[in-house]
Amino acid sequence: MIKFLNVTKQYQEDKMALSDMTVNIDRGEFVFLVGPSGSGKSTFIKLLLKEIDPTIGKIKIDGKDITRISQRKIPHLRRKMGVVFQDFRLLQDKTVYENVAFAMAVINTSPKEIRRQVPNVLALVGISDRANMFPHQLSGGEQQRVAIARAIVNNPSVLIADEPTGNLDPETAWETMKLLKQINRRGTTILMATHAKDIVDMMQQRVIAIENGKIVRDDQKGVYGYED
Amino acid sequence: MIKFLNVTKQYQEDKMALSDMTVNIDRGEFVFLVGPSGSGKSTFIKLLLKEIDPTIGKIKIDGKDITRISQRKIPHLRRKMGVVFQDFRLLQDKTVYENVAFAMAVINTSPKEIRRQVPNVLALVGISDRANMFPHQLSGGEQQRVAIARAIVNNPSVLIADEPTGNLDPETAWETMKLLKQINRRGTTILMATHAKDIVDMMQQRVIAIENGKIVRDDQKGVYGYED
Amino acid sequence: MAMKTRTIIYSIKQGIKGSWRNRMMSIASITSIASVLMILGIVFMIVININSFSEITKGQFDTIQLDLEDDLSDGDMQNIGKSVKSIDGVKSVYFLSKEKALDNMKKKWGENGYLLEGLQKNPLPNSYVVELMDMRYADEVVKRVKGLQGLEEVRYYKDLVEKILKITDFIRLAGLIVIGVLILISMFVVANTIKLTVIARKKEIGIMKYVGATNWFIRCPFMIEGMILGVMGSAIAIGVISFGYKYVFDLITQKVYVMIAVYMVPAPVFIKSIAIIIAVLGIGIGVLGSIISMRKFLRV
Amino acid sequence: MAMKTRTIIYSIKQGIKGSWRNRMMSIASITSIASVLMILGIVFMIVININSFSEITKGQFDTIQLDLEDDLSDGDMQNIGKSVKSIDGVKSVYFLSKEKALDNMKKKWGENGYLLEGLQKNPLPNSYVVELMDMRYADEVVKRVKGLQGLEEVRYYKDLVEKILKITDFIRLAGLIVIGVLILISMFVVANTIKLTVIARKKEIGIMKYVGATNWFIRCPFMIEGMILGVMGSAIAIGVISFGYKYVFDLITQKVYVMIAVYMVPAPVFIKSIAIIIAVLGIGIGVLGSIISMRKFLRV
Ligand SMILES: Nc1ncnc2c1ncn2[C@@H]1O[C@H](COP(=O)(O)OP(=O)(O)OP(=O)(O)O)[C@@H](O)[C@H]1O
Ligand SMILES: Nc1ncnc2c1ncn2[C@@H]1O[C@H](COP(=O)(O)OP(=O)(O)OP(=O)(O)O)[C@@H](O)[C@H]1O
Ligand SMILES: [Mg+2]
Ligand SMILES: [Mg+2]
Repeated sequence: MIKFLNVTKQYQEDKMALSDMTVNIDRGEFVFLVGPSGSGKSTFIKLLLKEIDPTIGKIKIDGKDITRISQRKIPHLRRKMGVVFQDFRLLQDKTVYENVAFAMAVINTSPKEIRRQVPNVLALVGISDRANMFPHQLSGGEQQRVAIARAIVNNPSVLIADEPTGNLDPETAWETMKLLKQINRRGTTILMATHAKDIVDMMQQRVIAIENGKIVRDDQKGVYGYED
Repeated sequence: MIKFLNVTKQYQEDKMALSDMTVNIDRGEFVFLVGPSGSGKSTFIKLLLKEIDPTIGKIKIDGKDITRISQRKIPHLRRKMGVVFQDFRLLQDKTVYENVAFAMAVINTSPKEIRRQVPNVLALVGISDRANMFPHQLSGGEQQRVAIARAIVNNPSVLIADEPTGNLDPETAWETMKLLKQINRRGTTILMATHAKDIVDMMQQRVIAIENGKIVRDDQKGVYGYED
Repeated sequence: MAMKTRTIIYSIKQGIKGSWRNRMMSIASITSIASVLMILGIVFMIVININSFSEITKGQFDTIQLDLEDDLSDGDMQNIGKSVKSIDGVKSVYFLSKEKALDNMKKKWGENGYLLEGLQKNPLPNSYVVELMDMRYADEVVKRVKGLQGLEEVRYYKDLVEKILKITDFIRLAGLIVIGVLILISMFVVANTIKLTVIARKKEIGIMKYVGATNWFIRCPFMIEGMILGVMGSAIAIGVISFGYKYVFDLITQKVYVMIAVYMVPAPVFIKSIAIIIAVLGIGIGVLGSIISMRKFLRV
Repeated sequence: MAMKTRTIIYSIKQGIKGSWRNRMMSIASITSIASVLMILGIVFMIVININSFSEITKGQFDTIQLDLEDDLSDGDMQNIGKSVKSIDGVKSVYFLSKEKALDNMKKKWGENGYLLEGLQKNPLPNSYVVELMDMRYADEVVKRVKGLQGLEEVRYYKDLVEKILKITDFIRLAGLIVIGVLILISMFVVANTIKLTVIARKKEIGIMKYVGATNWFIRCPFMIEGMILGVMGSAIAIGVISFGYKYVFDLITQKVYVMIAVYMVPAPVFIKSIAIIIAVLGIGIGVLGSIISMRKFLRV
């Protein structure tokens, strides 16, 4: 379902953020993306979202080369994917409820459906009692959970998460992982960039390790694999 | 050096973010602040910085009640403290170098001294090669390291860090911890809110555990202490 | 279609919410819009009144005077009057006897009028005063009239009228240019204001794009927000300008010099036209301003 | 003191950097400032010229005419002239002989001048035309003059002059009000623009406060940025207005009606005064705008 073909991304002359990367992720997989800080994980995700375009190479999603689609098709591409950003990216002037409802309104969900679905998702990530607060009134972990709620509310076919447990305590982090696993079981492809060694080791899923923009390891049922 | 006396912080009617907290941190201590998401760690830190004022109670730093100092004295209070924020808070229109240099310029350091000191600190946190980039051109981990560099550049007497390793890979995280320990050895008081179980368990320092705005545990040489 | 309606309702709600939540910025934008429109109104007021003044002044010279020979019979004079009246472009003709003319002159000269008492006989001729429908007919009428018998002289303030016409035209043109420039400037100011609003919400727009919102979905609430700002800005400007004009008009009528008021455009007429202009401009500026200033940020 | 100098150098550097890095916003602010100042310039231009027109017109009636009795000797007449000249408030006195007066009248009446040929004898008196230093002295001078021997009549266009004075005063007042309102409005527009700039950089200001920056340390670069914007906005406005006025002035002189130009303020004079006004306002607006609009954000 997701194919990177010899993708290179160079932000600046001297250094490559990704170099000649080829990788294939099938529908329904659960993939961890690991690697040191600055290795290129977020760049990989930004390419998938067409936030940036590769310097060289092709990226195919559902068989379509997204480096070639027109500006107008981008919103429809993005609707297939739910995303949890490393910096949350919540709408600051909308409440928690509205942030989630907005993602539904965007794809033309009926108000009735929105009113039914939003509370469910907020309950799922455990922030129902914060529904009417604004992002700046939330703790870091709470904001991260709102971001997760927004990402899953439309039942996307791919869920992309950049460091979704970075601001969570271990317990909440584990609950989030259980949630992701559950979503994965319903057939959603999951791609998660993380530094959480414990979680990666425990989950026993595919692990793609990147270093300096290159894939250095790609194991089914892998482990985090960097030593302290 | 830092004293909380029956401090209560209530953002909204129904719920207390901190309730009747009394705690004492001595000069030169290394303290971990742990607790589930939303337990009140960031609130504790914001109170120290006088970003917010307590609803009830006194906060003393170096024997001075900071809930009573005048608006004009706040900058001088803050100069005693280096802070790493959970959301980095870098100046977006300044380069990495300038972000760090700015913190020095603020306290009237001579340009010569700034030119000497900034590269040292950037090297210390391992981002010398990113010196002329803007924050939005950095990876999450790189931004976090810039935030650390800025916090320590003025040799503050207290270093406060909110989740300073949340976006770092384990290896970089450990290097950061070594750095903090080293700074602590020079006599700087360190207060660090974190969810990183491994790190807390390994460092063998004082651990203050907060839950629902109350201190539930305060151990010298403590551990993270929450089970998965 | 149901989709579209839903989007529109959503946009209106969001637009209203948006302008309320960003109250401070909304107030800033509204005052900017109102200010610029007020300035426009003031200039419009000045120009329209100078124009009105010229028009009225011009009208007072807008006649041809036909001096009759001294020895004509009443019948001859009446015939000339009829012939003149039948010429194309002549609006009215009235007879001015030599006695009346001297009288008028004495009145007009006021304090110097006594000089005319010293005259042995009335040197002025009987005459017809011909009012034209429009200045354009002047030359033609003069030519036709000159063919008539019994006229001593045809007096026509051609040079003066043409000078006044030239000045009026100039003022009208200058006024139009100034107003045109002002509209452009105000568009600029408002587009800038809204651009700043949008820059401040750049991040927000980016986030919407990442969630999969189409450009129109993002644009609509901003456009409605722009419209709200435009409407409110216009309303304030219309209120202030209307009230101000009425106040000045009344002041002039009562306190300063009643005669000036004759040359001024009456308050209701002015208010009606300025209100329409300001409303159209304000709303147009608000909506266009939003669209123009968002272009850059939709490319994410 | 070394501290302060360092802060100032730092602020200037940061101010320049800031306005360059936020180029788009800077351009928006500069055009807004320039636009508003241009509008101000245009209104100033209109008001100052209407004022100049009134002043010059008024000046033409600003005299007292003393008609002398018919049978005075040359010595008597000269004595009267000297006495009048010595009165407080009299600027100059000149003699107008009865022949010259009739001549003037003939010229003034133009086409109707021939009427005066019919007079048996010159009915006009010899007279002194008294120019006053200022209208305020009029009543006093008239009273003193009336005590002199040999005067037939003291003619003084008091009503007319007072009407013109009233109108001139009104225009001057209205002009001042309009300009005052415009300055306020432009302050508002610019303060809003800068406020929006500051709102967009609210986060930045917050961060500075957390790093321990004092309010002045934060404010200074913004003030200098505001000053840069003000200077550039003023420069544009001065350029456009100066060029525009010169163009209009030349156009009127050459094409429309030379006589109007007499009533207009000459280009160099206008440009000099408007340049100073615009520069002072622009810079003041820039700096004050920054200070005012930052107030709210410094309380963190
Ligand atoms: N816009 C940009 N311009 C220039 N360089 C960039 C830009 N964005 C990222 N980079 C660089 O590309 C490299 C890869 O960045 P990326 O964000 O993909 O890292 P990452 O693996 O997500 O790291 P982290 O775990 O710290 O978030 C980094 O060295 C970063 O400095
Ligand atoms: N400005 C605010 N207004 C209202 N409630 C707030 C505000 N800031 C924080 N809170 C609430 O106070 C509680 C404590 O927040 P705090 O940020 O201190 O948590 P935390 O311990 O830092 O959590 P995390 O580990 O997730 O960052 C949370 O429930 C949060 O929702
Ligand atoms: Mg990243
Ligand atoms: Mg926190």
